[in-house]
Amino acid sequence: MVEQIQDQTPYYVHLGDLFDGPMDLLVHLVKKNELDIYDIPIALITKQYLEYLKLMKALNIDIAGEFLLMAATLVHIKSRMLLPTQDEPEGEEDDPRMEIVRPLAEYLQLKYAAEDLVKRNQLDWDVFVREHCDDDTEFVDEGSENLVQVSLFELIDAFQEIIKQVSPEHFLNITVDTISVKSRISQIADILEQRGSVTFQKLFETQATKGDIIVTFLAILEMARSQVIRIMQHVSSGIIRIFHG
Amino acid sequence: MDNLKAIVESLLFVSDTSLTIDKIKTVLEIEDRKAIHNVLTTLAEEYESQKRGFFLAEVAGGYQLRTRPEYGQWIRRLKQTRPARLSRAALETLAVIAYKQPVLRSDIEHLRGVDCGGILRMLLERRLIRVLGRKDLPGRPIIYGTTKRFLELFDLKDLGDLPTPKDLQALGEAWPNDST
Amino acid sequence: MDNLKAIVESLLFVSDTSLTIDKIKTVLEIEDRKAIHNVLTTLAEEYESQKRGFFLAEVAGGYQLRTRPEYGQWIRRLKQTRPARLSRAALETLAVIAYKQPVLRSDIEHLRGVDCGGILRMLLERRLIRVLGRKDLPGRPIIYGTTKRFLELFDLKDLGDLPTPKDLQALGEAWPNDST
Repeated sequence: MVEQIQDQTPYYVHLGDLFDGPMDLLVHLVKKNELDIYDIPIALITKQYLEYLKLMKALNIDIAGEFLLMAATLVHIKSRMLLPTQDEPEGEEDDPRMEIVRPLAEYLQLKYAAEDLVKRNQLDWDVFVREHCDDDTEFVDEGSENLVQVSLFELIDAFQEIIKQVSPEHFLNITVDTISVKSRISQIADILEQRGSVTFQKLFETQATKGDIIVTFLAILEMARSQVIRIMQHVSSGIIRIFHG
Repeated sequence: MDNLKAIVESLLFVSDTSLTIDKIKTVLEIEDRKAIHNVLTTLAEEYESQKRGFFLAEVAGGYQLRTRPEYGQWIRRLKQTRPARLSRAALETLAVIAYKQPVLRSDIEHLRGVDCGGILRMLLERRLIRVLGRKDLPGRPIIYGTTKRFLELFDLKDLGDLPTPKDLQALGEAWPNDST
Repeated sequence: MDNLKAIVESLLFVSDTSLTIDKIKTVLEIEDRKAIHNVLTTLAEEYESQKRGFFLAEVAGGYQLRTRPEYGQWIRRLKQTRPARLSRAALETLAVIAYKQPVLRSDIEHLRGVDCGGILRMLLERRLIRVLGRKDLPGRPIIYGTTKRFLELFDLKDLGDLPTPKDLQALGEAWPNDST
C-alpha cells in the first residue's frame, strides 16, 4: 500500500544530479554560441540560461539553489549593463560582466586540467600492472570509433528539437508519475537487450502525447544518470544513439 | 651479484606498487644506488628497443612495469572488466585539489560552483585524496591533498609532472569537452 | 597485426591465470593458431637467451609468465617488506580504537558485536595499536590505543587530523555513480 502511494508521487529529479552546476551550464552555452568568454553578450546568455531553467521546471526537475543564484547574478549583470555609463568609457575593471568572467575563466582552466588528467595514460584503462584483480563487472564493448560520448546538455538540446516538432507550445502542468517513468525505463531496457542500441529519435517515434514524451525523456535521463545506458553521438551524421551501459 | 639486472626485473615483475631504488636496496642488501639505477636504465632501454609489450614507468617516485598504452584495448578485452572510471565532476574536483593543495572544501566548491561533499567522500574512500590536516579556522575545516595513488592512477612522476596553468592555457585553444 | 608478439606479451603480462591459445585467439579476434603458437615460442626463447627475470611457463594447458625460481629468495624478501593489506574486520577494529581510544577490548567487542581477540593480537604484532595501560577494574583489563605507525599508514600528521564521523556526515552521501 505504502509503496503504491509513493509510486504515485510526481517524478522528481534534482538538477544537480544531472548537471555539474551553473558554471557548467554557462560553459555549455558559451561553447554552443561560440562566444569569447571575455566578451559575452550578456543578454543572450541570460535569456538562454533562463530558458534552460524553464525547461527543467516544466520537466518537474528540481532546480538547486546555485542555479537560481547564477540566474540572479546574470540578470543583475544584465541590468547593470543597461545603466547609462557615466563620463569615461568603461575600463575592463568596471565591466559588470567581470563578475562572471573571472570565475568562468578559472573554471575553464580547471576543466582543461581535468581533461589533461583524462588524456594521461590512466592505470587500469590505458596501462595495466600485474595484479590479481577480481573479475567481476560486465564486458564492455567500446563500440565504433566514430562515436563520441554526449553530455546531458546536448541531449536536452536534442530533446528541445523533438518537442518543437511535436508541439510548439509549452507543456507546463503535466504531472509525470513515477510508475510511468519506471515502466518506460524497463521498456527501454528491453529494447536495448534485444537490439543492443537504439537511436534517440526512435524512442520518441511511437509516443503520442506530450506526457509520454516527457516520461520517455525522464526515463532516459534517469538511465544515463545511473549509468545503465551510455549516450553516444555519431560524429558526422549527428545521430544520437543509446547503448547499454 | 652478476645477474642483478634479472633479479631487479623479477622484483619489478611481481611488485604491485611502484618500487623505489631505496626499496630495491633494502631487499637486495646492496649499497650501490648507482648500480641499481644503471640496471633500471638498461631495462627501460631494452624494453624500448626490443618493442616489448610493457615498459618501465617512472611513477609516484619509483619504478613500475606497465603494459604499453597502445595495447590497452586488447587488455580491456582480455579482462572484460569495466574499471570504475571517474566522472567528470570527480576529475574536476581532483584537478582542483591537485593544483591548489593544501585546499579546503569551501575553496573547491567556490571554484566549481557546486557542492562537492559527496565527491570528496568518494575520493577519500578511493584514497585518491587525503586529509593533510585542519585549518586554524572556526570549525577547524579539513585541508585536502592528493595521494600517491593519485600519482599512480594518472601516470605522474610527482606533482611537478602536472602541466602548469600556463601550459593549460596554451592547450586551451580547443574547447574542453563537456561530455559526461 | 605486425606487433602480435608485443600484444601477446602484454596479455601474458597482465593475466593472473594461464592463458590458452584459444583465449588469445578470442581476445585478438584472429584465427591463426599457428601464428600465436610461433609468437609464444619466440617469446619463450627470447626470455631464455636474454636471461630475463621471468620465463614463459606452460601450465594448466596454457601459458603464463613466472619469475625464475632462482630469484625466489629475493621476491620473498620483497613481499615480506610489503605492508600487508588489512581485512575489513581489522579496519573496523582499528577505526574503533582510533576514534574511541583509550579503549577496552570489551568496549570494542561491544561496538563490533564480535570477538576481537585474534584481530587485536594481529594489530599489536603489526604495531598499529599498543597497550596504553590497564584499567582499575576487576581483571585489570587492557586499555588500547593507536601507534605512530598507524598515523604513518594512513598518512596522518596527528590524531587530530583523523576525519571524524561528523566530518564524513558533513560531506554527505558519496555519489553512487562514482563508486562503481
